[in-house]
Amino acid sequence: MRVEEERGRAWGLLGEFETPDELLHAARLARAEGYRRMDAYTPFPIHGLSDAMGFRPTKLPLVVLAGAVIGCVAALGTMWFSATIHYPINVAGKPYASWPMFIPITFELTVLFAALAAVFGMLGMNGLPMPYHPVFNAPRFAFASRDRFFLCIESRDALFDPANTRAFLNRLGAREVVEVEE
Amino acid sequence: MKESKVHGPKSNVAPELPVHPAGHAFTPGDGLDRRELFKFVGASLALAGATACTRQPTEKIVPYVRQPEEIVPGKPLFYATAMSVGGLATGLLVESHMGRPTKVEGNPLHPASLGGTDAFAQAAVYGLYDPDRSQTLLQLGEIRPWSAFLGEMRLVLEEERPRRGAGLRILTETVSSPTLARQLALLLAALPAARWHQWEPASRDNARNGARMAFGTPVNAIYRLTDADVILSLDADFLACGPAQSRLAREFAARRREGASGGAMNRLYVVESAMTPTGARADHRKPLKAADVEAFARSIATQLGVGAPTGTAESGGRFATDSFARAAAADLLRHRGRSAVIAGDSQPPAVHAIAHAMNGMLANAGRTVVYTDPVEANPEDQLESLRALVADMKSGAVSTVLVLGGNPVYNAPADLGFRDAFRKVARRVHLSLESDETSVECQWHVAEAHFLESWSDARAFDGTASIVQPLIAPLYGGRSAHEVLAALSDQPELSAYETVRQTWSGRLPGNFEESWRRALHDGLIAGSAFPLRALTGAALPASEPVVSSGLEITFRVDPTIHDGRFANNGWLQELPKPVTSVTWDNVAAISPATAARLGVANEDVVELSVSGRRVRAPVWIVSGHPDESIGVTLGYGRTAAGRLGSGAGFDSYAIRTSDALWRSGAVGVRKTDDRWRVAVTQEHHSMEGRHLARAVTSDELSRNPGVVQEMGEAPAAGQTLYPPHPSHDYAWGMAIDLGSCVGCNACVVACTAENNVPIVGKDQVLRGREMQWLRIDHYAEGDPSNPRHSFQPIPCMQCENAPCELVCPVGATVHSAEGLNDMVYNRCVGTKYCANNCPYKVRRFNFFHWSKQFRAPSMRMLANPDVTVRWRGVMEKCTYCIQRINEGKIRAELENRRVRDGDVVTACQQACPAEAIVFGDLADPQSRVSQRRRSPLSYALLAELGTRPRTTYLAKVESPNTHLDAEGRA
Amino acid sequence: MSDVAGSGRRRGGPPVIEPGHTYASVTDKISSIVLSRRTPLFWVLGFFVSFLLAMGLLVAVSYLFAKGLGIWGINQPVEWAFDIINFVWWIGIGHAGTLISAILLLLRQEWRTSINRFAEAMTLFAVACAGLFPLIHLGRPWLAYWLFPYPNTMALWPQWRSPLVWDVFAVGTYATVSFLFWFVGLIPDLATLRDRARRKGFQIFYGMLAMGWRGSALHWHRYEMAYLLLAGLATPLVISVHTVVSFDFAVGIIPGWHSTIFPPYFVAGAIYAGFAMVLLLSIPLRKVYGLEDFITLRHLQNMAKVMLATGLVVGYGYVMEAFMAWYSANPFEKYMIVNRMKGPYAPAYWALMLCNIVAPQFLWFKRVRSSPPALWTIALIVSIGMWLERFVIIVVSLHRDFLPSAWGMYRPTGWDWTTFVGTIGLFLALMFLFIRFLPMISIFEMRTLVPEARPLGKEAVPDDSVADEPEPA
Amino acid sequence: MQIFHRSTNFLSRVSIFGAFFFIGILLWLFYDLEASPYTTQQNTAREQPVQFSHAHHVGAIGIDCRYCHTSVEKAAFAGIPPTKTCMNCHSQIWAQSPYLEPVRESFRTDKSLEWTRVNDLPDFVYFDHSVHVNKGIGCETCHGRVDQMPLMYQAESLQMRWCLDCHRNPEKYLRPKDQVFTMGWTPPVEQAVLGERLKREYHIRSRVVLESCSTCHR
Repeated sequence: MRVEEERGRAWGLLGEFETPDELLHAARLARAEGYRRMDAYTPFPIHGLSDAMGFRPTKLPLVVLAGAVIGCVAALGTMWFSATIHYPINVAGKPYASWPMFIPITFELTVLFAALAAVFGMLGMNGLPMPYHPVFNAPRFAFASRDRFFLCIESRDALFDPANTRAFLNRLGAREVVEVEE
Repeated sequence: MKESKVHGPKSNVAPELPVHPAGHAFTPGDGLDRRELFKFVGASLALAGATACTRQPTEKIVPYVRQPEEIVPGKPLFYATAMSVGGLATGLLVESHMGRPTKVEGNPLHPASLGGTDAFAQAAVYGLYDPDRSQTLLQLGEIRPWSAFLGEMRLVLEEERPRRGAGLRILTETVSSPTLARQLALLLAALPAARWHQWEPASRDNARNGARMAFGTPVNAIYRLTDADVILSLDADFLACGPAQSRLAREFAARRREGASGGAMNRLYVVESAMTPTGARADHRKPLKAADVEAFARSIATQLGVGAPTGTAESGGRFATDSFARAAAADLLRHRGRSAVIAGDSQPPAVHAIAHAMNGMLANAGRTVVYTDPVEANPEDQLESLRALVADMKSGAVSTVLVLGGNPVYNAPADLGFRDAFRKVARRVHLSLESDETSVECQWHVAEAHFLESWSDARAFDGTASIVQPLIAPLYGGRSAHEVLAALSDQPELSAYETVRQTWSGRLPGNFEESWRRALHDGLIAGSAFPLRALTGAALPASEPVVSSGLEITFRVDPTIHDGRFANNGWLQELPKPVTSVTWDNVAAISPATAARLGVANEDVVELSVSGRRVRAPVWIVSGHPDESIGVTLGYGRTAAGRLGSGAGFDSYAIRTSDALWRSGAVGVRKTDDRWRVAVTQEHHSMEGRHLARAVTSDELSRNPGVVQEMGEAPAAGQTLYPPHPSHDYAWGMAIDLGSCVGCNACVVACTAENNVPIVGKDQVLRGREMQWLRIDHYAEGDPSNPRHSFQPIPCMQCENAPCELVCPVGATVHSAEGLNDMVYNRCVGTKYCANNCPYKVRRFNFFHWSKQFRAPSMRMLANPDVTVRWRGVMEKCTYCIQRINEGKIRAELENRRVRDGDVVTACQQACPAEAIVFGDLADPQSRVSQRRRSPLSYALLAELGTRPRTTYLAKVESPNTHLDAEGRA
Repeated sequence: MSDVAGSGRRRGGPPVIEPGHTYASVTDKISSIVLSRRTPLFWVLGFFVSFLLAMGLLVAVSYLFAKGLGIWGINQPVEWAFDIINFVWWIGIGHAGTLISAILLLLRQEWRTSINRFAEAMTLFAVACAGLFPLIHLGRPWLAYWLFPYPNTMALWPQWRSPLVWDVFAVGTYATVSFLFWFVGLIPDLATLRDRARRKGFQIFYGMLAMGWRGSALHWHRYEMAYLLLAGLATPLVISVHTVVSFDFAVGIIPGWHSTIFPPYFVAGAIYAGFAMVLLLSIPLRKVYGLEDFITLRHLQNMAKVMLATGLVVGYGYVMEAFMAWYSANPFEKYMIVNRMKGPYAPAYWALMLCNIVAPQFLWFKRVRSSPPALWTIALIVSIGMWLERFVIIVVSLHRDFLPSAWGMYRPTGWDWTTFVGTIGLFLALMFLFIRFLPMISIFEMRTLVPEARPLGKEAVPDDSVADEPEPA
Repeated sequence: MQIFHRSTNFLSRVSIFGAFFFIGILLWLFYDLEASPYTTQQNTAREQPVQFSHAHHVGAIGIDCRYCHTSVEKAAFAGIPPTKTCMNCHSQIWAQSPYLEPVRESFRTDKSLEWTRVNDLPDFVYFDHSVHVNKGIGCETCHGRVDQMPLMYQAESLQMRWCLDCHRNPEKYLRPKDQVFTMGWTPPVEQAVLGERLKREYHIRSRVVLESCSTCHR
């Protein structure tokens, strides 16, 4: 397919491992070696991998909090404005601002906005949707969603050198190391 | 009776298809309209549809060419006229919008109305616009011009003149109209051998013959209940039936209110052969077979010491020891000159005579009971009159018969063979509003002009004459009896208007034109009431007391469709009958005990047979109905009444014979396995020990003024978490006096007429979807054989803390600044949540597009332009007649003043003959409603719920005789 | 960090996954149901039947819109009946999914893994069915949008104090969040299917849905946080939804509605009904698709226990209703309960007691808990019972309230039944489509249950310098 | 294997945002349509049987509104003049004008002229001219500069929020009763001041009353 024409400079080197432990091990060493621009691809989230890759705690919770606050304020604001300022109407002899009866909707909208923030925040931060990505070019990459574990050191990395990096990955015990085309 | 159809889950598979003919007209079951379907599906799927809906369709304005100066477009006018039922008139004021009558009110000046009306009068406009009214002059089914009819009449005259009219017969209903009487007299003078007969199935023959018995002359008795402390009714339903019912109800209620507020309360004893509103209002009631009433009356007479009964020594024996009789007699004696004994029209002449005798003996005559000459133009015995006619027709002596109104083929006694005799007549002419059972037997059918379409005149119960003036030109070119008779005179073209004016030309005092205009304006001719006649010493008739053994059947006029003349009136057909709340049907009423003995239950079909004649009727168990007695009402089972009337109920005339017009002891009952669904609007008549319709005795009240409040727990005014909303300018409220309400239903029809309330048909009533905004609840407490009854009109309570408002998601029902619980139809999306949450269940939902019925060309004219016609899928309810409130407010605004007490009168209040309903401004401490609220009897329904209703009630106060227990038995 | 990669804790009883499975075997077995295996006859027939029923629903609703609510059996005083009964019933059923996924996730119940996916799907479809009723029960459904606040030429707003408006927001939020939760869970599995699919069409179909998921460690890193937060948000939401639904009645003043116990006992009832429905579906499914070693007896037993527990709570609710009616000394409340027990609808009440209180008692016995047929039967009985409960609460309370003069009876019509059965058809049809085209068990989470997924002892991580978070390309 | 082309990354994101954007636009369009003269039929002259010009009769000749709309002070309906009213003048003036033939014909044949309603409220709204006119709301306020309308058109939207605007703060529109029928009237003093004064003088009801549903809906 199209990949053939687009033989350009490599995106990175992809090492394939068989077990999570091998991958964890490899990740730690690669990081210790000084590699920064790298990523791992696994069929399921692996406990400890984030630490091994040295990821910072994500900022997603803040996004969700923001969503929650917006939802809460929007809900209360709308109800309070419409029921007391814009068109105050005597309903069943209740006060115009019957705040206890405003609680359910306020709560629901808070949750709604927070949830939307969580999902779209996650997708946004992950840059999804991204149907095309270089790693898909790797022939055996399909196994990343089955039972294989990959570590990719990208060519952007300062220390990246096609030959050395390949050798390094092999040393880490990668079953196979392939070059990923851009 | 047609094959009965039982509703149940299985027959509900296609519920929108009407089962009862009454269903046809209005449940939109008439096939599924494809366009309609797409419209709704489309609109519901694409909300854009709703957006487009808000574009106003183009409307036309059609101004007058030459505008009559009395008409201000948009302002209704009121005209006085009168309506006759059974020949006697009630004065009315009719509201007219741009020339079309829409609403009937009572005429305060008229003695029979005093401002109140009965249900019939309220429903008159429906009769006027009834799309099933006959609309043409027919000869053998062919449409003919009026001139053709005139020609025919000329022929008649030519035939009859030589033989001085020997072949001519005229059959009318009871006639009190001076003009009609004059015309007939002229005709008979011209053709002395011709005969004028009268027949009315609910005629007052008994009363007239009773008077003859007592005084030798058929006088007319008038009761003055204002002065009566004790009233004994001998099977008389005087409060809810008869030519003076509105007046009597008002006088009776006035005395009840007087008594409730410390004054002298009147006491009502009722012995009756059926469960009537009057009986329900009795302080002491005794269910008695019709046959026993005479014996009972005699025993009381004896105890009163009325003339030594001639002949039978043991007369009154059977009830000599009856405590009720003793107590009543004693009470009557204690109130000589301040009591009244009233006999019912269905009771034989003897009972009337006895009543006259008692009244004479008690010196009531001249005080609470006064006598005048008969009001009827010709007070003959109508049964004999009809007999004679039938005999003549059989003998072939009759060649032409003119039936002016009435429906003899349908309602003549079954044994006379009227139909066959009638067919023997060569030329048969019928004048009637609808093409009915008699019309189809005639070669000539003349479409009659409704009383709101034609000039005439009539007399009230006391002789007071009124001019009947039309409010609208005949919709279908109908003719009045006057014009038909004119056709037989030497001035065939003389209009009804001229005929009536001729009648009065000589007889009005002063300048004719002036007093004529005055008469039209006032709705009555001043001083035309008959002079009183001083009569005493009524003879107690000798008579063989009927031995009442075994089952009896009693006939009486139907409370909503009378003798059948209103059978096609939707408002009256759907009007729940007092006590039973049955609609669209008549039933065979029996007591619980008798039902148990016969092994029948509600809705079981029984076959009633009287001397070989049979009819199939549904059983309805009525607690308080006398044992061993079957009560049926007249007027149903019609075959040619129109879409609504035909096929409703069973024809009790089929077993009504001339020797037993009102009761028969020779009745057989056979249970069949058929069932007939009866549509009632109230299924449960027990209060379940809840203090809903409160009643106390005058003693209880005097012992403890707070007794009424103590029955329930009303939260104190301040007992709330929320600060109350101030009510601005006005605080509308209503107070209903249960002590005054006689359950006559006038208010219900008035509300229906005023507020464009649709009717839904029997099938939908069966499903519990009746639409009346105002209902009269009936409760029966205690011993089922003779319980204690109460009526309770239930409009919207207009709660200050309305549960319905709280739950409406779109704010379609919210509070107005004046404390009204507004219902905004155009905002309603139809969740029905409000109706669920209404503790009084006064909300009504448009399950189908019922207002389609107002699309019929004539029905469109019926609608009140000041009230929105509701459409499918929205909730509606009593609005306190918001249109009247706004009208009153705007009038006040224009005059820069506040609304005065009495400026705004709700439709129910205006119609109520008993003045039970008072509406007004609670913010004004002087208003009548405020005063009623301060009464110790005032209470709010379900006050413990904290809804703070604006509609409150005054508990009913009863004045039982301490010698008898509350149930009236001993 | 969540426990999706399951901590090694194991409980007694059967395992949550039968031994001998590897990442590959798990992956292939589940994805093959969608991709390679040929559609079983059971599916074809089942889908056909339920589709027909769903069409019945379409007819019923179109006719309703054309004619008006009169085609139903509702009347005065019973203005709500099948419409709201079904609404509450479906919403209740719709609770199991999110509950299993969210609450059990937070409680680290790893046995949830193999059932949460289709439980969530079930939730979505149940909520869809439920959402239909508030719309069609309107007299003028084309104006339903008036329940939302939006700038309009009438200068009007919804009436915020009405529980029906709360419903709109509660159910709307619940539907949205449940969908997001379900879809987010699906993304990695969609990627799996994308990579397994052979036909181009399927590749593109799943590829688009997978949005280019490639299992990057960094993505997993944020993904797990998002999933965890969603779970945290969904948990109170689940509780709130049926609480709000119960307000529809608790806010009313009708005896039998106006009761403070409603929220908790509605929620319990919802979980009760939800788990019943999960059992009802999972037992046949595991048989037909031979998934016994993923949905093991352990799962069935746990669900049975949850049902038993919630069943008892619900039972307590019934008892308390009766007790409070007596204790309140309020004549209307008293009559309400008497009318339920002795009134014209008494059979419904006693049937309800039988279904919801007696039937679950059998779950005390381990033998019953570990017999799929028995469980299935009980689940069925409970589902019926929960429908009856709503019938009793709505119809039986409404038909006799304060004024005896206004009392009446309610009889459902053919259209009521068509609509109800139609929604069941719609629900099943959607369910069938789901199990045919999407993985009914979460593949990537199952992988974590495979023994070798458990990392050996944690060596100290060289935590010297934390690098900047790398930018995703 | 690679399934999608590079460009799909861009496309997918654009399409997602596009979808949200599109829906937003759509809703906004609906809203705008409902408020637009297309729906309200504002500012569009109607087809009438006679080319009657208010500009001429009111503006040029200066006939008082009440000469034709007789019931405006007495009733809810302002009143459309009967043909007779037209003929009062036009039996002499322009007695032969072909434009007026429909009028003369109506007068001859006693068949009414059929005018097309211009200011038409929904049937569930009950507007009463008399009370507005008597409380100092000028014809112009709702009907616009009729004296400048050769052909009659609806000057305002007549939508509920428009009614409410005045019912909420009438002082913005009140004028002395003697100026009610004046066209192009301008307040001698600050309208706010004048309005407040007239509001007291004419006992204009409080906002809550004027805002209550049953004030206009029955």
